[in-house]
Amino acid sequence: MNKVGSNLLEAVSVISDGASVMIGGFGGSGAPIELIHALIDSGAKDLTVINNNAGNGHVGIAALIEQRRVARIICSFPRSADPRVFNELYLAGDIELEIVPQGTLAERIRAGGAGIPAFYTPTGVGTETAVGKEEAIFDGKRYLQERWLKADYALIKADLADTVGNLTYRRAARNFNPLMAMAAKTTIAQASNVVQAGEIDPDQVITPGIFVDTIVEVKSPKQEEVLNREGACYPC
Amino acid sequence: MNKVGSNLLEAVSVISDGASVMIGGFGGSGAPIELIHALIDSGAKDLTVINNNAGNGHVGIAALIEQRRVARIICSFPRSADPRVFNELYLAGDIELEIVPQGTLAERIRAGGAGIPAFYTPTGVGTETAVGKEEAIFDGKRYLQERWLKADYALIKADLADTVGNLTYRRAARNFNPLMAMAAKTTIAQASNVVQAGEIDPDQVITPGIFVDTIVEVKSPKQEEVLNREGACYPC
Amino acid sequence: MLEKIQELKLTNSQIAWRAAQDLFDGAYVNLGIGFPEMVAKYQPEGCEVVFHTENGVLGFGEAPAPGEEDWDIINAGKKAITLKPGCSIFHHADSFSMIRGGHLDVAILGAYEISQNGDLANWSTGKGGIPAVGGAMDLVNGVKTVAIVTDHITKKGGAKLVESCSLPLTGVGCVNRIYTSLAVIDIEDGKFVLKEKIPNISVEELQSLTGAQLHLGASVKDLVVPEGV
Amino acid sequence: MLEKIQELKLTNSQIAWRAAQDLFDGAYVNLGIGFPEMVAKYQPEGCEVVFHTENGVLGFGEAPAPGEEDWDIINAGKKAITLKPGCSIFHHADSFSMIRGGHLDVAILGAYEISQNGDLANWSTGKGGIPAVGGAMDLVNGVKTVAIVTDHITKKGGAKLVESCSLPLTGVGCVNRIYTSLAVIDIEDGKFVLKEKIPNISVEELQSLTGAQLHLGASVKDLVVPEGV
Repeated sequence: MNKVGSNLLEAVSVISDGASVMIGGFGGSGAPIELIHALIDSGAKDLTVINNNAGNGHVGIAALIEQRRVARIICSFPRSADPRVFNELYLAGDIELEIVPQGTLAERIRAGGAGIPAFYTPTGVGTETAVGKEEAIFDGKRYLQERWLKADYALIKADLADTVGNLTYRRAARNFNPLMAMAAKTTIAQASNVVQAGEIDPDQVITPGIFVDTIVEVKSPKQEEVLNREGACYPC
Repeated sequence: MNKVGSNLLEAVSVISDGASVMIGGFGGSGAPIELIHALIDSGAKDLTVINNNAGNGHVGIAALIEQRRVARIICSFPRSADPRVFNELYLAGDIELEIVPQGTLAERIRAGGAGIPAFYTPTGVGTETAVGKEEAIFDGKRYLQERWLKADYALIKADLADTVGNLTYRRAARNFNPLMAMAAKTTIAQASNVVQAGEIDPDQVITPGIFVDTIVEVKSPKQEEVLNREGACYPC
Repeated sequence: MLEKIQELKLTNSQIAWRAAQDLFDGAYVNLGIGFPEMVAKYQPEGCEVVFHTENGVLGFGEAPAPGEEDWDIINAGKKAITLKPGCSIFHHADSFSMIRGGHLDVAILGAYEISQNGDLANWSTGKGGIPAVGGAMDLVNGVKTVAIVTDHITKKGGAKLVESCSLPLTGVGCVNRIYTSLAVIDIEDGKFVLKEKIPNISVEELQSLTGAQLHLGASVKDLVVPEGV
Repeated sequence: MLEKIQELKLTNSQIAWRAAQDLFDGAYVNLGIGFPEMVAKYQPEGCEVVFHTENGVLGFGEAPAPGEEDWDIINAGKKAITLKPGCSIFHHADSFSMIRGGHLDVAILGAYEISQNGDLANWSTGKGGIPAVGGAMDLVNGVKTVAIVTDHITKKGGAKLVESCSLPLTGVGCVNRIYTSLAVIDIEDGKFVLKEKIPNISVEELQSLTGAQLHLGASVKDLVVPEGV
């Protein structure tokens, strides 16, 4: 078994129009910029994107939105330092937005990966986000029922990967990445270093290989924050 | 902040009669034998014990049961190589047993730690374990509603601990330990080595210190399997 | 006839061999405690299977040599195992997320009874005693393909493949395929469908040892195990 | 009167200082994006607080020097932070397990409006535009003590402490304590209870700037901030 793919474009070429795609990262930290840019190159459109945010500047998810590939976005916080790309399309009614509280978003994704079709959370009780959701009382306290969230694909950013798909993450770049790897039918990971099976201590694996389908090595991945400070855009 | 306690008996002396106690481990792997034996020494009784199993031989949980300290046990698999201690009390009606499917047990404990009062699982649908549980249908499939599981105390076994309570585990000794650390009001951990804060790489922490109240160093912890092969018992 | 069956029937090793032939390269597989563990010995040439154990290990290998055991590294049956390159360790909630979330390809389990609609009874003899379920109920409801390895009949000659189970269920409609000591039988649309049988037994004989109607697959192949297994 | 208030009221730094005085050694604390982050600067002597950020870091420290940023290490406001000894990293589901599971001691957040029964509105101005909730709804429903730092009144002089919120809610009955530019007010049994006020304002004046009845605590202390804050 060897899950290492030859290049980014080939890896994402399986993603067809209309697919749902979870994209790891919290802001720029842990965002798989190179995979997102390959997805732009692939031409896939009418995508549903699941991410904590809605992009920043003109690279990564913002670029994907700017290229009009995203029909719908599920996120907790579409505000950013430079959210113009999203805002314009949203206010023009050209992109659909589902706002999910951040912890509920994380837990719904985990539930999708863990085979839990629904769970109860106190988050959102009595707020606009409760509309249409079943409420239940446990031990005298109010809770909302939330459903799992799954996707056709996950694009994630890892630090180390081994050939059988085990992954580690660098610092807070971990965030949504391990959860999304579990919740997608097909998970495509970029990793800064690909090593042989056995080179990652089994105790230190964060995402076991069973959750990963394809790995592409991207030696020195770009950081969204740095690109935006440089005024970068994609494609340019 | 320094969470390092001076000795085992003092650490467990907070556990009062009638308390619920989650005990980490799967069989002997990851079982905090020294903490369990200290709990025997402490004299606490009428305990509810939550563990995957119901003890083996005459040490650890089996010894706690043999000393008649356990009124009730919640577990998935009370069978073992030498389950005589549990079996005799159970068949005599002197210990109460709640059988929970193993994955449901793990998920209920996680839910307890994660503030999820209830969730749905396909596990157990149409079986004896479904009796008294709400059934719901999602996307055409049947699921059972399961409730969170919390406890007053957790006794867990770690490999490394730092002074602020961050923990790592050795190999498959991890099992239920990180989950129980989250789900108890007070978590007491024994660790083979206690190091200074900063000596565990933040990426490699498995249980963040927020889930741990007291740490006791136990340099060369005993393995239940080895003790049982030696015919050990406690107290002897 | 029971005497003939005793002579003809496959041994547990042979049943395990047959079950192993359907594994595929890269499959993530969980083997039940006991008899199903034998399947690991018979992986087909060139087929590298990744074994999962409920207590939190993916990618483990054979048992260590006696005296070499590390009792922190065990399987669901509490037997010592070894870690192979590419192995990973995780906690119980993550382990059962793999199971319940549908990430494992195959679970191979034992059985007391299997009904024609795929109900499985394998955790309780229903006779009192000490109940113990472990991870069985999670496995049968989560893993993509649930296969059973079992003798075709009980020691007393009674049917294990039945119209409906009499023992407490492990799961409802969960079994996909049964490897018995006499046959390979799939469960399709609530029916037992015979796919393979050992050569020296007739369909009629097999039917007489089966507690529910056996339907014939498009072709019923001979179930032949190589010499030496 | 509004002019008098403009002169007397505490600055954001001073409000943050006051909020920080109630932190205790070893407390696990989450600070909201923006103004609440200032609380970190004013931890009392000998009080070591452990800061949590939703994106998966516990035990972080100050911002790095400009040019020293590591953009994999940021807080919920996407600002670069540093890791302190004893820090830990975890994924989002674990991070919100800490929040939702009641493991954090204190959350200090901003507010548009707070009602006397502790309802909080701090995520949406309700005016259209782009809604963005982030982790606020999880924090207010999970953390043991939810405290608010805020100006006592809006820029236009309107009340922020009200009988019932007019803006979309973040949470119901979730606020425990409010540190304003004029006072410290607890929410007890559905009432605003005045605990402290700045010296040069009368209870009557404070009441006139508050949109719901102010009840007096057993003693109303003077809220005095040290020079230089």
